[in-house]
Amino acid sequence: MAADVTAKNLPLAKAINESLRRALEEDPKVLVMGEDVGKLGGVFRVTDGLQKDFGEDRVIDTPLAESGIVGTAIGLALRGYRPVVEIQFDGFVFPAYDQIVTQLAKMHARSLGKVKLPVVVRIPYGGGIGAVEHHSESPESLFAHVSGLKVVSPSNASDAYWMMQQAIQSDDPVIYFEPKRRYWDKGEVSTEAIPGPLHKARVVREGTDLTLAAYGPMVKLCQEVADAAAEEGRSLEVLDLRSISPLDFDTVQASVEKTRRLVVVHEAPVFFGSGAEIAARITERCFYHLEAPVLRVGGYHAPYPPARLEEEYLPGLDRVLDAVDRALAY
Amino acid sequence: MAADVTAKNLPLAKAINESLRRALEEDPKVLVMGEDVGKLGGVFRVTDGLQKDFGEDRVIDTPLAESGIVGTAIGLALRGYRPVVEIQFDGFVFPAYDQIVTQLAKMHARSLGKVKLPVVVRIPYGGGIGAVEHHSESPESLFAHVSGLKVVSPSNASDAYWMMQQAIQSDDPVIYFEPKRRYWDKGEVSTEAIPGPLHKARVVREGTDLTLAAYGPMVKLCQEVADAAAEEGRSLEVLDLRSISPLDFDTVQASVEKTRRLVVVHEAPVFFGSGAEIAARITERCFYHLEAPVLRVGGYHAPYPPARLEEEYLPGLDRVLDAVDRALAY
Amino acid sequence: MTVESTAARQPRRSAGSKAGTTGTKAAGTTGTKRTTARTTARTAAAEPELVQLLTPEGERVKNAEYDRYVDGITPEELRGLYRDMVLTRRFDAEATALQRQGELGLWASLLGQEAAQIGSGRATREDDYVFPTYREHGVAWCRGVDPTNLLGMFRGVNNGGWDPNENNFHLYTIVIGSQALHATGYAMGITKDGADSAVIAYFGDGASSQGDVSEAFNFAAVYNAPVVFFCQNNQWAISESNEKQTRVPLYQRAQGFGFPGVRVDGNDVLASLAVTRWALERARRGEGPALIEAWTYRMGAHTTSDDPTRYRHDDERVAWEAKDPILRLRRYLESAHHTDEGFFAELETESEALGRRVREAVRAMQDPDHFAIFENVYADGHALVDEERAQFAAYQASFADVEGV
Amino acid sequence: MTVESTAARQPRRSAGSKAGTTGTKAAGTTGTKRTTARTTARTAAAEPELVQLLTPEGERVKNAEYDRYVDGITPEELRGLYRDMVLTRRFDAEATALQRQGELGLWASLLGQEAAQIGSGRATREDDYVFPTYREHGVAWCRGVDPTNLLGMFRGVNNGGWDPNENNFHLYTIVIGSQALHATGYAMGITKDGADSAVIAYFGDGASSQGDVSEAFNFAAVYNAPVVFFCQNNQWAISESNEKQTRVPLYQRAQGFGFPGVRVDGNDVLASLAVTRWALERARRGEGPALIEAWTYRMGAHTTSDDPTRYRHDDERVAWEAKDPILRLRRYLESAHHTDEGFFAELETESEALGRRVREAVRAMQDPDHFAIFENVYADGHALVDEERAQFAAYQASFADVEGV
Ligand SMILES: Cc1ncc(C[n+]2csc(CCOP(=O)(O)OP(=O)(O)O)c2C)c(N)n1
Ligand SMILES: Cc1ncc(C[n+]2csc(CCOP(=O)(O)OP(=O)(O)O)c2C)c(N)n1
Ligand SMILES: [Mg+2]
Ligand SMILES: [Mg+2]
Repeated sequence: MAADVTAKNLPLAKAINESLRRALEEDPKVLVMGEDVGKLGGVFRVTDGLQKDFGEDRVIDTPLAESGIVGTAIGLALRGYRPVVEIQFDGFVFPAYDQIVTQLAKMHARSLGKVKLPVVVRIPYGGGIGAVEHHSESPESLFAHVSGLKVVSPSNASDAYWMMQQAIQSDDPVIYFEPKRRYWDKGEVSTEAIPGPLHKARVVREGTDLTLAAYGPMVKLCQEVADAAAEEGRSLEVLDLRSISPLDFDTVQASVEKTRRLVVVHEAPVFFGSGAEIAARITERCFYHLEAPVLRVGGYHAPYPPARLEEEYLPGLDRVLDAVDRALAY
Repeated sequence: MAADVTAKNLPLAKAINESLRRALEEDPKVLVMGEDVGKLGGVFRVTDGLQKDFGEDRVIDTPLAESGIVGTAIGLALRGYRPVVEIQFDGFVFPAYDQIVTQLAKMHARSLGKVKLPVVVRIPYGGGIGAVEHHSESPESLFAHVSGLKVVSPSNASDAYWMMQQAIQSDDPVIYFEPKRRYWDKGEVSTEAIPGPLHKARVVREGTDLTLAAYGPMVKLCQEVADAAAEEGRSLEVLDLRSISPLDFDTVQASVEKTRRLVVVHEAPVFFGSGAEIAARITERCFYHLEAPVLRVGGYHAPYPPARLEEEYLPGLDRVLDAVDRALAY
Repeated sequence: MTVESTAARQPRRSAGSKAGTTGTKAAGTTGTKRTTARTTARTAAAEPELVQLLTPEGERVKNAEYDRYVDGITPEELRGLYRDMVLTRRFDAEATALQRQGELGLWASLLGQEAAQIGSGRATREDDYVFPTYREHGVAWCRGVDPTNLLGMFRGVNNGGWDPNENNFHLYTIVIGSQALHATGYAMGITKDGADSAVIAYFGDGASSQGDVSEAFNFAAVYNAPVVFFCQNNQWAISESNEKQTRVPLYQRAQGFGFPGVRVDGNDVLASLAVTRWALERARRGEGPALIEAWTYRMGAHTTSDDPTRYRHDDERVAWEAKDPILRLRRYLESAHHTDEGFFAELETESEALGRRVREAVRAMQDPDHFAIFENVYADGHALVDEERAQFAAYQASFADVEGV
Repeated sequence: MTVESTAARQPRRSAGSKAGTTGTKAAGTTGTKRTTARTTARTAAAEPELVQLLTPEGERVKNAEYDRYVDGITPEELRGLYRDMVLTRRFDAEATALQRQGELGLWASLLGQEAAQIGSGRATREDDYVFPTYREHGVAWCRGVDPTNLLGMFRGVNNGGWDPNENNFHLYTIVIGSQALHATGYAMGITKDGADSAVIAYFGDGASSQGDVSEAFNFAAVYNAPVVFFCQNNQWAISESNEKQTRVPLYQRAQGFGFPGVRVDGNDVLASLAVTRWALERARRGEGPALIEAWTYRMGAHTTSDDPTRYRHDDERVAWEAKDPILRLRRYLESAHHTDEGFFAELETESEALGRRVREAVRAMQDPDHFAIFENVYADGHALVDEERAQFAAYQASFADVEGV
């Protein structure tokens, strides 16, 4: 690929910031709403500078009420706006859960397609930043199970930028999970690129012995795992799923038909997690190809632990390698 | 087994009613709370007559606010009470979801075991009764994924009675899903029996060719499927899982090791549903036993449809038989 | 069929009106050990005044504050309000009957709440936007929504059978209280657009307890959104009476959030019209939200699934029948000589025709195509929905094969 | 280290007090196209009166309603309140320092809110129950919770390091507003038990916007529950000032739910004590809930992760420093000759000792055993947790093997 002169090297958080800025510039109907998104620019500075440049009318500090934020965003969308709402942390989305599940997700179907709700719900999620309770969770399963929602999670700055553009342009509600521990990771962002489809998975690294599938914060880990495995002479393919609903099973299937082994990695608890759905469906699609059962590495069936224990709780290099070993041992 | 002179033939709803009555009688700390649970006896009459006999202090009509109901139930539990709260319909549990997920589920762990919250949340769930929107959903996955909660669903009157006794006695919060379309189905209830463990699955019918696993409203359907299959000379084993969290994988595994084929049936959407977790885990446990992938029959990735379409949406005899055929064809 | 004969479905006594006692609510007890203190607290709260322009006897009473909103009303407009109420009641009775005949799965009757709905509905301007609950059949009527469209969800053929933007009348919302936030957000959008229309959000007495409704009050106040909260206090939330929901009159809730609340006689169509006009006009002028509590009564069951005899005495309904909204306006029209026999006869014919049209429309309603399950789940499509639709099609086709054999 | 030296972490100016202007809040604008009307509405609302018993200069002012609640207070008790505030501030400063040293992951400082917390905390009786947010270190102190126990969650070794039932002080709650409902439910339980204790629920100005808090108000009112809602209005919810949360003073919210609300000078420990005693006593007598809004100021950052220079001017903090709660009581004690030099010197020593003890305790805090992840998830156990614990053990053991080689 030719060097892209428009490419910038941006931290993931800044890439989202620039994407929001572009959307605010290009479409007067785009709004940014949430707690502390204004002067403060959000607790992670993802909305830094936006209120200053677009005014309090478009970058709105809301009262501290998540149901109110999503509920009024729905009303604004009914009026023709395209609100991008911020939930401050993963653990604080639940007061808005009713509005998301019973209203945001269902309005298009309920209205027989007459009403569209192009609302993006941004949720910084996941652990690894040493935070207190409710600040490190990965609730994506709780949204993926709900039809009417789309659920995505970028793993790098470029995707963060482009997937946000596409999420805002989508006429469907999109739950946009931001891997908070990767906010500071830099990557090339070409603001002129023509992005691929929002819901397509990407082969991040090709391999032949086993497929690692992940999204959001775990993609980087899986790449490290593949590096480590390569040193032991094992060739792992790494998939960045990018989208959890819809989930690009075709890409996973193609990879597994080649490698014949699959390990799924996510931070969320394994029980009823994304790995379950992927394992079930891929096993059905690739029954005669699989040499080993699909293995899952994720959180335990326990509340996200206090920070001093999170390293033990989270999937890490060794735990994923252990699963790789087990899969290869079949 | 000798005929039980204490056995009564009760509709499932009445069995729960009698179980609540017994709990109210035996333990002055037991409370029943919810919308319309008092004079009306609940919209399904599950709490019929209880307020009359135990007073407004113990059978409490609450304001119309589900978060308030669960939140105050938590406070009452902290004070030493054992509240049994009713959510009027499946689709109305979401305003309480935050209190359930962030408070009810986590308090025991958060307090390092110092605080117990013996709260039972009763939720009439599932479809098949021709109701309007929000009255026919099966949201059990959204609770099973959350650690700290136990999730159960009886399929018959006797289990309804005894599982409610055990749920109330449990020192953990229990989400008790009531199969509303089976409320009127009668069954023998022995109020003197010694019940088995709350979280153990039961082999409802033995078979050799394939295992059908279900819970709540789908158990009866699976029995009908097994009858129909028997006529075609196929011997299906039927499991009533009874508990979704924890899920008795040992019983499922034992069955699948025998039959080598498994179909899971539930009303909830298949995507990220219980079937996914069961398929993933049983495939891991029984990889060399399975002759076919675990197949799932459930709802589609679409909102529960208007009543005139629910028959097409819900798993029915033919759809399950179709899955059985497909599994047997491997 | 006349109004009277429609109403005759409910036994009606001609007991004289209890002269404006609608505002008086008995103090409730809670069954706690502290009822004494409780009762004191309740009694201490001053009982609210109702805004009333027409007495139950049909007498026009003066009101310094609200008269101006209906001063110019013409006899024709008054007859229009009467007609609206009569036809709404007729439609509602027809739907109830259709449910009993098995044509509808459920019906939520507005019987008794016609004045609150027609009065407030007629106060809206074309460019205003309405967010109803599931019982605002009278408001839908005022907005020009074809009544037969309301029946789809109750028949079970859809979850909302009209285009909200055609009449600025949002879909019915069943999850209690949710729409209060949608209305507030919509109103925030009006402000952003620099438009001068307003929004009205309907909800019930029970709904006032939901956190969402309080959050809506607060957002509306903070953003000074042009939204009118219209609470039909029909005394009951299914089986729970008002004192199970609130300790003090509901209209007072608004004050604590920083905007005015008013209690209006919800069985008085003129007062409902006047008070709603006041609230909508100030909202349009940029003076922010207001709460209207319309004091009314659900004369029928909560829905056709409900059995109110389990939780309330018949005398209560009987007492409220003396305050019937339609009867009251009829008395006024007659005493003011605003009508002649022709009017009532014509309306009877019109009413009968409406009933027939509704019956026929419902019976003609087709069940949706099975594939409708998969339609409109997403606006931009979703791979899994496509996959499941295809599987469903193949599965359906497999039967065709079998049947074809 | 003396109080002053503790406080010296924040630059302090001896600018004369702005004479009781704490109650005055400038009208905000919203940036909507309707600011004129909006401003009118805001200005129209009468600005609230603060209950104040000690002026910022340390002068005791009379208050007909609330004097009686502190009339009998002895010099020793006053010194006790002073000591409480000084030690709480010392503890808080130590925790902030420990965070900077990397011993804590985070700290939420109460600097500036000592009077509100000590005054209200000291009003509680042993059998009352307290539901805090995450910032009630002063209340915890009053309840006898060892301050070092508060640090576990901020160090990341647990999510709550004390037994709530030991001191009737519930765990810190981070999800904003949730605890208001727990408090209300607990209070409902007190009523059921026929006991005469009360509950106090703390929350912030931002929290008042949450639906849960409104639902708690309503449940408390409907059930006449003995619960006092204590809102520390410290002017900020992270970066959002009061007018982003509410259009009118928060104490007024209560009225709409049917119980009294009072605004107290939250930097006046005596007034905070008096008003909370009033509210708790009436709750214990069965007169139901009350809302206290303590008008105070968060002098430091929201937490150690926050940078308040991004959203507020330093002058604001400087103005509030003139109303410092500790300084004010010290002036009063000195002018009333209730103290001698020995008292301050002793307190300095005690304060220093507390700081040392906290430092040492934190540094001695062990990381939890890895298996703690699986502990206490359930009271009665759960098969999956057992299975995962066993897998985890085997996995851990596999490293031991490798290392053992
Ligand atoms: C969140 C939620 N909880 C419970 C219900 C069940 N429900 C339907 S109507 C109703 C009572 C509503 O009472 P009110 O708000 O007074 O309105 P009304 O029906 O009297 O017009 C209840 C509890 C619901 N629809 N939504
Ligand atoms: C439900 C929820 N949403 C968001 C947050 C993030 N958050 C933590 S503290 C805070 C501000 C709280 O302000 P206030 O209630 O005034 O209390 P203060 O911190 O000022 O004492 C926010 C938004 C949270 N903890 N919980
Ligand atoms: Mg009502
Ligand atoms: Mg604050």
